[in-house]
Amino acid sequence: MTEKKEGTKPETPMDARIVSKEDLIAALTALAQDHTVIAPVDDRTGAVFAPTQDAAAVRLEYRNTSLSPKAAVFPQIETLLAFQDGVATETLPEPPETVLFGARPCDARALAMLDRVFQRDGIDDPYVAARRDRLTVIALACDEPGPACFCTSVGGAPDDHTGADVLATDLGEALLMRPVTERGEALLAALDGARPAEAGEIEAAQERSAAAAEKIGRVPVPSEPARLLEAFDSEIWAEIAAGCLGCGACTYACPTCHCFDLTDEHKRGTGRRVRSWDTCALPLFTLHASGHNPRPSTDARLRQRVLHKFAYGPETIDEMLCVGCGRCVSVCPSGIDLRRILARLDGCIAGGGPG
Amino acid sequence: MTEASERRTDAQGDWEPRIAAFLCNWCSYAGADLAGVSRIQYPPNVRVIRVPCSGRINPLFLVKALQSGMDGVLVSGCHPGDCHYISGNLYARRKFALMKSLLEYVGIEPGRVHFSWVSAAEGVRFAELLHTVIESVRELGPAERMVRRVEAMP
Amino acid sequence: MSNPYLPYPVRIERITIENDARDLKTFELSFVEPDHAAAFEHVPGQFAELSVLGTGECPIGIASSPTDGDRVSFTVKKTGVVSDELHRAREGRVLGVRGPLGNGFPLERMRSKNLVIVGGGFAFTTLRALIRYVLHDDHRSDFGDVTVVYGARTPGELLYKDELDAWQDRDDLSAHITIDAAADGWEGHVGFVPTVLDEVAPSPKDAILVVCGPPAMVKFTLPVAAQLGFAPADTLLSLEMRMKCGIGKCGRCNIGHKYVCTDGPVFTLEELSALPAEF
Amino acid sequence: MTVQEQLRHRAAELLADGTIDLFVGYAASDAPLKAAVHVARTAADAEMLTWNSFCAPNVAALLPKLLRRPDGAGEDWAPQRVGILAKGCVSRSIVGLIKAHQIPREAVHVIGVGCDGVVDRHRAARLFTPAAILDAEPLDGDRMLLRGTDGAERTVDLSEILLGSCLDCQHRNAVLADETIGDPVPETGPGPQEDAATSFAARPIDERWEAFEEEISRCIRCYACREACPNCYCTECFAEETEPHWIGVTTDPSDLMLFHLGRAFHQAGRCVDCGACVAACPMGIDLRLLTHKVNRDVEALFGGEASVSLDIVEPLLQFEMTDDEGFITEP
Repeated sequence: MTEKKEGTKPETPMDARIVSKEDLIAALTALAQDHTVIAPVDDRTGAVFAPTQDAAAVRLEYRNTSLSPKAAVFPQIETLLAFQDGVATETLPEPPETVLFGARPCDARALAMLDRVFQRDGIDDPYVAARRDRLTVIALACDEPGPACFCTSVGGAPDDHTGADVLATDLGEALLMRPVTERGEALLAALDGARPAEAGEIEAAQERSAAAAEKIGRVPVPSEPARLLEAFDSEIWAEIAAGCLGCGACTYACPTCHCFDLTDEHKRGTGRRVRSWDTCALPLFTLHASGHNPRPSTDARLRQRVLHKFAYGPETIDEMLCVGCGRCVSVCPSGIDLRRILARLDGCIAGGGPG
Repeated sequence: MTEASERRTDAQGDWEPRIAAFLCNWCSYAGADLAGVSRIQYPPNVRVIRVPCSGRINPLFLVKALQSGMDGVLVSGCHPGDCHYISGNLYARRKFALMKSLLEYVGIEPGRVHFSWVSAAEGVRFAELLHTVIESVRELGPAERMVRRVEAMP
Repeated sequence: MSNPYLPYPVRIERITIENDARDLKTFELSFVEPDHAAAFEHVPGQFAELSVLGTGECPIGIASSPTDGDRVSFTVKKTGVVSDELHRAREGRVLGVRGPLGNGFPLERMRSKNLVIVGGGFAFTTLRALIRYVLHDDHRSDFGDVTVVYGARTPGELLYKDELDAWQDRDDLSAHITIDAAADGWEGHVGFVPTVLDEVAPSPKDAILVVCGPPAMVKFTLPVAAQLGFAPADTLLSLEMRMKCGIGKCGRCNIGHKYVCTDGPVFTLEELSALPAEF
Repeated sequence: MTVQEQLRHRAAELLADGTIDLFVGYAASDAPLKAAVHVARTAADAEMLTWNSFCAPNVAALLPKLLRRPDGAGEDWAPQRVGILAKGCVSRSIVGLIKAHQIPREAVHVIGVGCDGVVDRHRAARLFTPAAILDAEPLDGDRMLLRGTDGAERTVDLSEILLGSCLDCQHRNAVLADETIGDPVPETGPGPQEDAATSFAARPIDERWEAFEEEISRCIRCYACREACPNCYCTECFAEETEPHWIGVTTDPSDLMLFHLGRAFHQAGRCVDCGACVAACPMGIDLRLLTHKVNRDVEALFGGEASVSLDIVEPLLQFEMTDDEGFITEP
C-alpha cells in the first residue's frame, strides 16, 4: 500500500484529460483484457457494481447502487485460512490488477476510510491490503444527486477525489479525467484517444459539480463528536429506534461499515476459516457465551451504529465514518432516516444536553 | 462441515448413489431391521438415521442432507393410523407434502426426494422401496443442485 | 509483516480438570515451533485467541505467567461450540494460538506498590497469571504486600486448588479464599467476595486494586473498594467481551471508542467511568 | 375528515383516555416511495401518523417485541396496551400472532383500515433505471406522478407499481378490528397480474432451478425479510443456531437457498401474503416466489387461508385422515 500513500496529487489543470465516451468504452474494453474491471451495470435495484467484460454496459448516469463497492477490498465472504490435517495456512488473495470504474466520490472516500480502519494501531489487515494494493479507483463525479444524498454535510462533495486515483466528470459527450495519484496518472497516460483538457472544460466540470452540490440537502452533523456521548443515556434512542426491525440492511449497504465475523468450516480433516460481513444490528453480535448481552435492545444497537460513525470514528480514525451516500436511508425497511437522527441529536445537544 | 461430498464409487469405480434414509423408530426402522434379519437383499447405498417418529423429522433435514452431498433422501414412518404417538405421521404428512412440492418447484428433481410408509412387519416392502428409491436416484445421476460448493468460493 | 490472523500451532501437553462440575479445564500448551514460543512474549493480563482448527476460535485469558517457561496455559469453561470441542480434546492434539493480545496489567505502574487482587469464579485465570508473576523469585521484591481475595460458589469450583493451598502457606502473600455458603470440610472464609474484602480491609495506601470476576461480583465489589479508599485510578478491572478478531478490526468489543481487545482488557475504573456503561 | 385525519384523531384520543399506551402506525418519510414505521406515545406523536400507498411495512411485526414478557418479569407484570393501524394483511398477522400465543388479544386495540395496495419501490425504480426516483406525488384516480433524478416525469397507474401481493389481495379490509376508520374498500378477486407461482411452476425444471439460483444468489443475508415478517418472532432463528449448525455463514448459493427454503417453509399455513418481506429486501429479491407457492399449496391441499379468523386452526396444526397421499413413493 506504500505506493498509494506516496502518490501525490499532481497539478490538475496540467494533467487533466478529455476522453470521448466512445474512447472510454474502448479503453475499458482494453483494460478488461488484463484487469478485472468493476463498474456499475444495470440491475433491478437500479445499478450494481460488478466485474464486467462488456464496457458498453457500464452506466455513467446511475444513482447510488444498492450496495457500495466496498466488496472490491472487503468482500462479503473470504477465506482467511485453510486447514489441512491440523495445519493452518494463510490464503492471501492474489487478485489481478483491478480497476474500479465509476465509483461515486462518496464511495471512493469510503475506501480511504476503510484503509484507515484496516490499518489501525499498527496492525495491517493483509487481506484488505492485498486487494487495495492492486486496485485503481476511477471516481465519477456526481451531477444529479440522489434523494437521500448528504455528502456535503459530512465533509464530502460531488467532486471529492479522496480515495480515488482518477476523478472523472461526465461532460455530456466526453469525460474530463483528472489524475489524483501517480497510479492514476499512469493509467491516464496509457489511455488511447485522450487529449489535454482545456481550461473551459475544467471550468465546466467544476460548474456541474457545484450545481450538484447546490441540490444536496444539508444535515446538521455534530461539530463536537465527543458531545454526542452526552446523549448516550438519553431517551431519544428509544424513540429513534422505535420502528427499527433490527435487520442488517443498513450496515451491509453502508460503504464504511466493516464489522465482520470469523467462522470455521471443516469436513474430514480439511477446512477453512471464513471472514464474513457481520452487523451490529443483530443481537448475536455482542451476546456473551454467559447469556449476558451488553447491547440487549434495538435501541442500544442502533445507538451503537450511529455513535460508531459519528462519535467513535473521530476518535479512532480521526473522521466520521459516514460519507453521506444515503444508502441506509434508502434501504431501511422501516423508513428510519439517518438524516433525521442527526437532526434529532443536534437538537438534543443544542438543547442543553440529553433530552 | 458441509463441502460437496466426495463421490461414492463401487469396486469398478462407477458412481453409486448415496441415500439418506430417515426412518421412524417404531415402524420403518423395525421394518429395515426385519429386512436385515430375514436376509432380504437390499443395496448398501443407504445411510439410515433413526428418529423417534416421522413427526420428529424437520423437513429441513432433507434439504440439509442434499446440501451435504447426499444424492437422494428417503423419509419413512408408520402407515397412517398406525403411529406409535397416534398422529405424529399425520402432521408430518402435511409438512412433507408441502416440502416435496416446494423442492420440486424450485428445481430439485422429484426423483431425489421420497416419502413412504413401512410397517415393522414389512421387511420385503422396505427392501423393495429402497430399490425403487435407489433406481430413481441412479437415473438422475450424482446430485448437483443444492450441493454446497466450497471449492467454488473465493 | 506476519499475518495477524494466522495462529501458532501448539500441542496440548497436559489437561487438568479444575472443578467438580468438570466443565473447567486447564490446557497446558507447548509451541510446535520453538521460534513461536519466543515470539509469544506476553505479560499477565493478556489473552489469546485459542483455535480448534475447523471449529473456531475463542478469546481466552492467559492463565500462565511469562515466568513459567515456554509453555502457556489456558483455563477454559465449556460454554459453546469451540470450548465444547476443546473439552473433547486429548493430550497431544494440535491447536492454534493467536496472540498475545490486549494490553495486560500495567506492571510498570504496579511495581513497588502493594497489590490487592480480588477475583471470583472462573475469571480468576489472568489474576493467577499475575500472582504467579509477582511471586516469582525474580519479581517478588519489586512489589509490596500482596493480598488476594478469591471466591467461588463451592470448594469444588475453586480453580488451581494446589496453588491456593501453597499460597496459604507463604508468608509473603495474604490469601483469603472464600466460598458462597458453608460446606462440609471447608474451613476457610464463607461469604461473598465483597463481604470478605470488607472484612480483610486492605489498606489503599500505595496500593493497586485488581478486580476480575462475574458482573455481579464486580458490581458489589466496587462500592466496597471505594469505601476502603481505593481511588478509581488505582482500581484495575479486566473486562470480558464477545470478540472475534482480537486486533481491533471486527468491531464488536468496543465500549465507546475503546476496543476491549486492543485498548483493554485491563482498564482503570477511572478510564471506564469516562466511557459509556455498555459492557 | 380524511382517513388520515380520523387516524390521528382517534390515536390521540385513545392515548389520551388511557385505552392504549402507544400506537403503532406509519409516518411520512423523507425518502421517496416510503413510509416510516411510527410509534406514537403522545398526542404530538399521533399528529405525525400517516396513511397512504407507501405504507408497505407490516407493523404487526413490532407487536411480539413490544408485548413479550421480559425475562424475570414478576407475577404482576402486565403487557402495555398497544393501538395499531391495521390494513387487511396487518390484521391477519395480528390474528396469527394471537393464535400462536405471541401476543394477548386484550393487549391490542386494532384500528382497521381499508387498503388499496401499497407501492413496491423496486418495481417503481425499474421504470427509471439507471436513474433513481426523486419523488412521487399521488394523483387522482389511482395514478401517481413519479419524478426521476434524470429529470424525467412519469405518470403511472398504481397497478404498475403495487406489490404483487397487493394485486392478488383478497382481504383489503381488516379481518379483526376493535374499530375501523374510513369506508371499507371493495374486496377484489384475483388481481390483474398473472399468478407468479403458477407461471413459475409451468417452466421446465432446469429453468426453474436456474431462475431460483439466480434469484436467491442476490441475497446478502441482512435478514431484512425475516425481521420485517410478523411470523418471524422466534428469539433464536435456525439461520443463526450454532448447535446444530444449519447454515454456513457464506454466500454459497446452497447456504442462501437453505435459509430461504427454510424461511418459506416456516411460513407454511401462516403467511398472510402481506409482501412486507418483498418490500424490505434491499436487493429486490422476489421472495414471494417461494411464499406464494407455499400458500397456494396449502390452499390446494388443505384448504383455507392463514389467519383470517381467530376460530380456525391453522392448517399445519391439524390433519385429516384423508389428506393427500399423491406424493408417497410406492415400492
